[in-house]
Amino acid sequence: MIALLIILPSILLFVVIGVWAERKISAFVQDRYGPMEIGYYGIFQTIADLLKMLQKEDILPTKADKPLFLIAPIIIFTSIFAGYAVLPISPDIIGSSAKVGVFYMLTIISLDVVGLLMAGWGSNNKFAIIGAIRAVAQIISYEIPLTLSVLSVVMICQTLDLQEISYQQGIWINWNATSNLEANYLFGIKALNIDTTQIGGIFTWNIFRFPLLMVSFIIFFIASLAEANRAPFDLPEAESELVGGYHTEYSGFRWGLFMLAEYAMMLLVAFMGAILFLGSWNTPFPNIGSLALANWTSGSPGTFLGNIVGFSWLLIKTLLIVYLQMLIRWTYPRLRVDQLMHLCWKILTPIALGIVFIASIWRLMMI
Amino acid sequence: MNLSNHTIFIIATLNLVLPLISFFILIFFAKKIARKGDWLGTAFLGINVLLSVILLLDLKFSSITNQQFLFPMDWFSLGSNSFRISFLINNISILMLIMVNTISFLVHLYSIEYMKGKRNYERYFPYLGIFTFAMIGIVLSNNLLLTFMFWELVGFSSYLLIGFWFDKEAAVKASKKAFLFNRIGDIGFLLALLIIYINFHSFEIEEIKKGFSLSFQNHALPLWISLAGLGFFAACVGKSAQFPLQIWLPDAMEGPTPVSALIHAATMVAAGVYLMIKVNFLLSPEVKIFIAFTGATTAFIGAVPALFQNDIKKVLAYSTISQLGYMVMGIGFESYLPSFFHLITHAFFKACLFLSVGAIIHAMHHIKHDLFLSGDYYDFDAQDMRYMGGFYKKMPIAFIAFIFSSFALIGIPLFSGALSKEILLETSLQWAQANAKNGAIFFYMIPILAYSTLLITTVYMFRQIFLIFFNKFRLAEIDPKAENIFNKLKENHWLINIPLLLLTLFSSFIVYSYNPLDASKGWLLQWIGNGQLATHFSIIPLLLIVSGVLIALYRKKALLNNLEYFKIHKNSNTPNFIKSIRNDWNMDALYYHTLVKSGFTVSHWISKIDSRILDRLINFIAVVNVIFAHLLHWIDRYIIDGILNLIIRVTKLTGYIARSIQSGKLQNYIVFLFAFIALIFIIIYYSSEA
Amino acid sequence: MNEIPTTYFLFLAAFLFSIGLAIVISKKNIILILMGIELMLNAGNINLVVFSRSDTSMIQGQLLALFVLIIAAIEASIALALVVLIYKHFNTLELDELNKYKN
Amino acid sequence: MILLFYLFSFFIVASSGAILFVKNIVHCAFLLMITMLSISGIFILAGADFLAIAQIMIYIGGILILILFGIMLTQRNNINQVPISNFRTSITSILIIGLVFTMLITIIFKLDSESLINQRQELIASSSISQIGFLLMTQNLIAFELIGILLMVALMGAAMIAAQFQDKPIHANSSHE
Repeated sequence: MIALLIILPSILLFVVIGVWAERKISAFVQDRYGPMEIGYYGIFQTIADLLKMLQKEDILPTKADKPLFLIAPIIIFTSIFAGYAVLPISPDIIGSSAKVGVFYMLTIISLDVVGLLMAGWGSNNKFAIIGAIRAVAQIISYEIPLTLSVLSVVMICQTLDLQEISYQQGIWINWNATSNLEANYLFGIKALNIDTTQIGGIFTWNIFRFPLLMVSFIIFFIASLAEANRAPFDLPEAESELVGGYHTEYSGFRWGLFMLAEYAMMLLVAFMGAILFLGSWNTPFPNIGSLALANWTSGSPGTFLGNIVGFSWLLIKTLLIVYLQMLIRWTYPRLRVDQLMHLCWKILTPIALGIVFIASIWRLMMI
Repeated sequence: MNLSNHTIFIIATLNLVLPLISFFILIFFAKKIARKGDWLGTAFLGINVLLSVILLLDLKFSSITNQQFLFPMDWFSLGSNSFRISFLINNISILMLIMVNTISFLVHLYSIEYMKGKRNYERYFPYLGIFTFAMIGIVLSNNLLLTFMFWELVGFSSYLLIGFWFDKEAAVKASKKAFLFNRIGDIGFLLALLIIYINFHSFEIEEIKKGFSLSFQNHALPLWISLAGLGFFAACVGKSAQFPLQIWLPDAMEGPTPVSALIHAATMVAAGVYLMIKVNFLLSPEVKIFIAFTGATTAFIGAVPALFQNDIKKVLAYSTISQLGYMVMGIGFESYLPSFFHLITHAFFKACLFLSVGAIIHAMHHIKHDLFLSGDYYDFDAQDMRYMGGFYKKMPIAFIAFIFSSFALIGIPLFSGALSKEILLETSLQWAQANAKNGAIFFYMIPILAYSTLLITTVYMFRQIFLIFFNKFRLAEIDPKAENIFNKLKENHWLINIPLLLLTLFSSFIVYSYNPLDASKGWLLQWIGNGQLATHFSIIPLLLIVSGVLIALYRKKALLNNLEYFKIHKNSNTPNFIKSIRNDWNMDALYYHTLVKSGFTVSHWISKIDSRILDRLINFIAVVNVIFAHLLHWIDRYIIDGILNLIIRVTKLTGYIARSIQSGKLQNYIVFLFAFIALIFIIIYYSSEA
Repeated sequence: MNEIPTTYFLFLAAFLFSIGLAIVISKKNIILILMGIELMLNAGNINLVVFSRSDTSMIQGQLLALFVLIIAAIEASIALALVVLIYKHFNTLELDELNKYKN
Repeated sequence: MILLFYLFSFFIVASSGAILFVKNIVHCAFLLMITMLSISGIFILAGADFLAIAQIMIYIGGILILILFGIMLTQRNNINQVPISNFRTSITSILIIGLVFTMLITIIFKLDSESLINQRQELIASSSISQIGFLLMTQNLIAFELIGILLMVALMGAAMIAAQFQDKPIHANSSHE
């Protein structure tokens, strides 16, 4: 319940700030100012836009399939928001500590697909349906490398529970354990005999436990861009071709929901990337001898400080990823459909498969 | 010159196969080959002659006397019995081989000219090829079954060649007659084969001989074996034209003259004698006596009609019968070697006779042809001696050949026939003396018949010589235009003359013996018989010949006068008995009246019995059947059909119901599926409940 | 934690199965029939999962249900590819219409 | 717990029942989604959490999307015109379904309730996922491999069929028929 209370507002806040950040970043990339008028450096511009949007008329096209048209944005936002349920935002705060957390997260994205199809079909508009079909094709295709890259993490961690994955990547690895204590080694190789269990920090992040996960993270990042329909994979809503894609016919609050869902999706995949690869809520600083940076920069779980610090670390990592997403959006050109598929099936998927394979062998060296 | 066994076998096989190859090539491709392939067949036979000469030389000059080669091979297997065949090459078969090949080759050569431009020319040479193949097969085979097969093949090819001009009715009839008469003898052969196989479990002559000598060394031959010998003799009677089956041979003269020379004088008819020589060990004394009598009778009976023949070839045909009679008679005396010797000499001089006669006929045909061209068509028989005469000036080579070979036939010393015939006659006398010791005078019948045949032979041969070669050309008396044509007549082509001259050479004594009066010291008899025959030249035959010549000279005018009647009356006042003798003792009519007519009568009666009794019985049965069938029909229609219809209707109904279920609609099937599941459930549920 | 009785699940599955069967039998559109089949499979799956609770050592029921799920996916992929092909050929997916092309 | 069960059951009954009567085939597909989601909820209640997620993943992420694609590719001419089944088929289907349902209910009532006691309560409290993974990799390895091969073959086959469909120029439209 705490998680819900934290996450829902923070998503809304994130959207407000995210849109502003996006505009600012695009301005930065394009060497201009961006919104400057409202608030300090135009920081309230989004709120003004939001107010304007909420006042807009909720247009329902005559030939539209009414129930589908109306329900679609809700389903999309709900499904993505449901993804936050298994997200550990701090050592103690998590919506549902389901054992199948990662799996659940990946599954939720499929629900999003259904919502997109409903929106596209329900609009009874050819741009909408083409956009929807493109989106679905893209999302389903990129689910493969995404899942595979996540799978390689799961291979290393041997669990689907996101909170457990989080614990494994830091000094609190044995916090909840009563017996059979686990240990981390440098690069996960036991044979090196460098125990990093108490060193923590960046050395116990997944990308350090199994360095190939760096590649896997890049794959995950690219695939997550496609999943979120972000540039350079924003073909479903390519303005020059499809007007607005599946949300062409939407306006007002429902269009806002789409926007919300999109940013929520960005945030969700960024969270996932941070949790799975970048040490979750763990501090990046290691304990170096008496210089116990890790202990100093992270409170112990169960304490208020621990939760605050953990959440902060996670948020920083996540927002960095989001920043990267935005930067890419404004710097990279859009892909063609065939390039999109080529990238997915012929580059990402084989590499991800290979990493899964190697991860399964790597795991054997860890025990 | 000692060839290895293997080489000899190959040469023998080549000898056998080459004519067959020539047959196959020519029968299929003759029309496509230049000159219709005559040169091919001739060339093959030429190779054959060379090969057989090589064999002869090899055997003749080998260090071992009486060498013989047996080439056994497996033919096929029936169960555990593997059937073997073999070739035998010894001095007798090699001589036969030489004889067959040489004559066949010469006939081929001769036929190239003689048959030129005749219709069906392309078929003539393959026929000769298959005949030669079959004949060589008989010669080489040492297996009785194989011999029988070749024997039949010889009969078949003879049938083809006699009926060569199949558009002539007489030729067709003659070929059929020859074929059927041969069959009568062949039945004997077949029965003999069965008896042999039952007794000895083999057809191999060598094995039979072995078994024979084991079983019957010092015992009298059992009846069965005698019968087998008799069966073989029956085959010989058919093939070698012995009394009473000889009558096919004169008719066989319907074939082309070279064919007559090859088959019906020299080779095929000799096959019977050759067979008898091969299986002589199977003949019991009684059978031998029977054979001797048959042979003598045939010799005489064959000779007499020759006296009265006008057809130039028929005289020779009867003489052939007569000479074959001599040979068979020799078999009866157990003097196989003289018989064989006579077979060889006879083959050559008879071939020579026929070929020279063929030359005359060829010339006569020319005359006929030219007469036709000069616009005066006159249909006469080109083979009738009464139209001939005076040919000695026009065709000296044919004349010389004919004279030499006819002298050989008569048995005048210095010619080949004298050598062989002399021994046979002498032996007949000795044999009669030996057998007549117990007072059986009738054994003297045989020498009497043999010697009188010699006399008759002399007469008819001289008659023929007179008629053909001397006097004037009588056709000119009927048609003066023929005179001119006759005067322009030239010597025949060299292809005809060379075989004639060669055969003339073979008709002289020199080839067979250096002593013109006694052949027993000659190389041939020495070689094949080790010179065991001690014969001496006797004066009786010579006297008979001289008297025969005198009779012929005395009767010359009478013989020629015959023609005057012919000119006007055409045979009208010939005495009846002479007519009948001329027609081969009217044996055709005899057979017709006895066998054919009685056969007809019997069949007539049988047909009467058939129509009167059997037919009525059958009709009655049929009527009963019909009544029964009507009954059955009623049952069928109303009871069985009714049941069937009921079944059909029921099936139809069921099918209709079933079809409505089988709608092809998946959903219906699912409905039925679940309906039945529910049904089964209900049944189980309530049955378990109760 | 009050336990839900097994029979409740079974009733639910029976109902779901019947609905699926009803769809399969009565609908005329191939895709709808496919949906019906999926419902029937799901009914079976519910039973498998529920009976798996009574399995002391193994969870064979769940494994079997997993396999059923995968088989359903296979079936659906093939079937829908065929459906598209059928539509291309006959321009309809109505069973009654398709029945005309039977011969 | 029991309330959740009633909730999911209600969703299942309502949505699947609605499929029977709704005439818009696309709506049917979305109703199916609700049914599937509810079934996955039922799975969770039955202690099969992995299976529940797999249910969503496969049925909604896979099959339902396929069905929707199928519908979209084939229903462009007559979007809302699903023909109503005729009277006879309705009657027979109602009869049959009633029969089958009665049968199933009868069987369920006949069941020995003693044998259906949940014997895995302590296990259900935790997740079944590790056990499933263990069993898949040991006892059911061959089945697992085989189904993997089967899946791949089927997907290839489906791709082949679809490729066939693409290769053909579209001419089957009404003009020929």
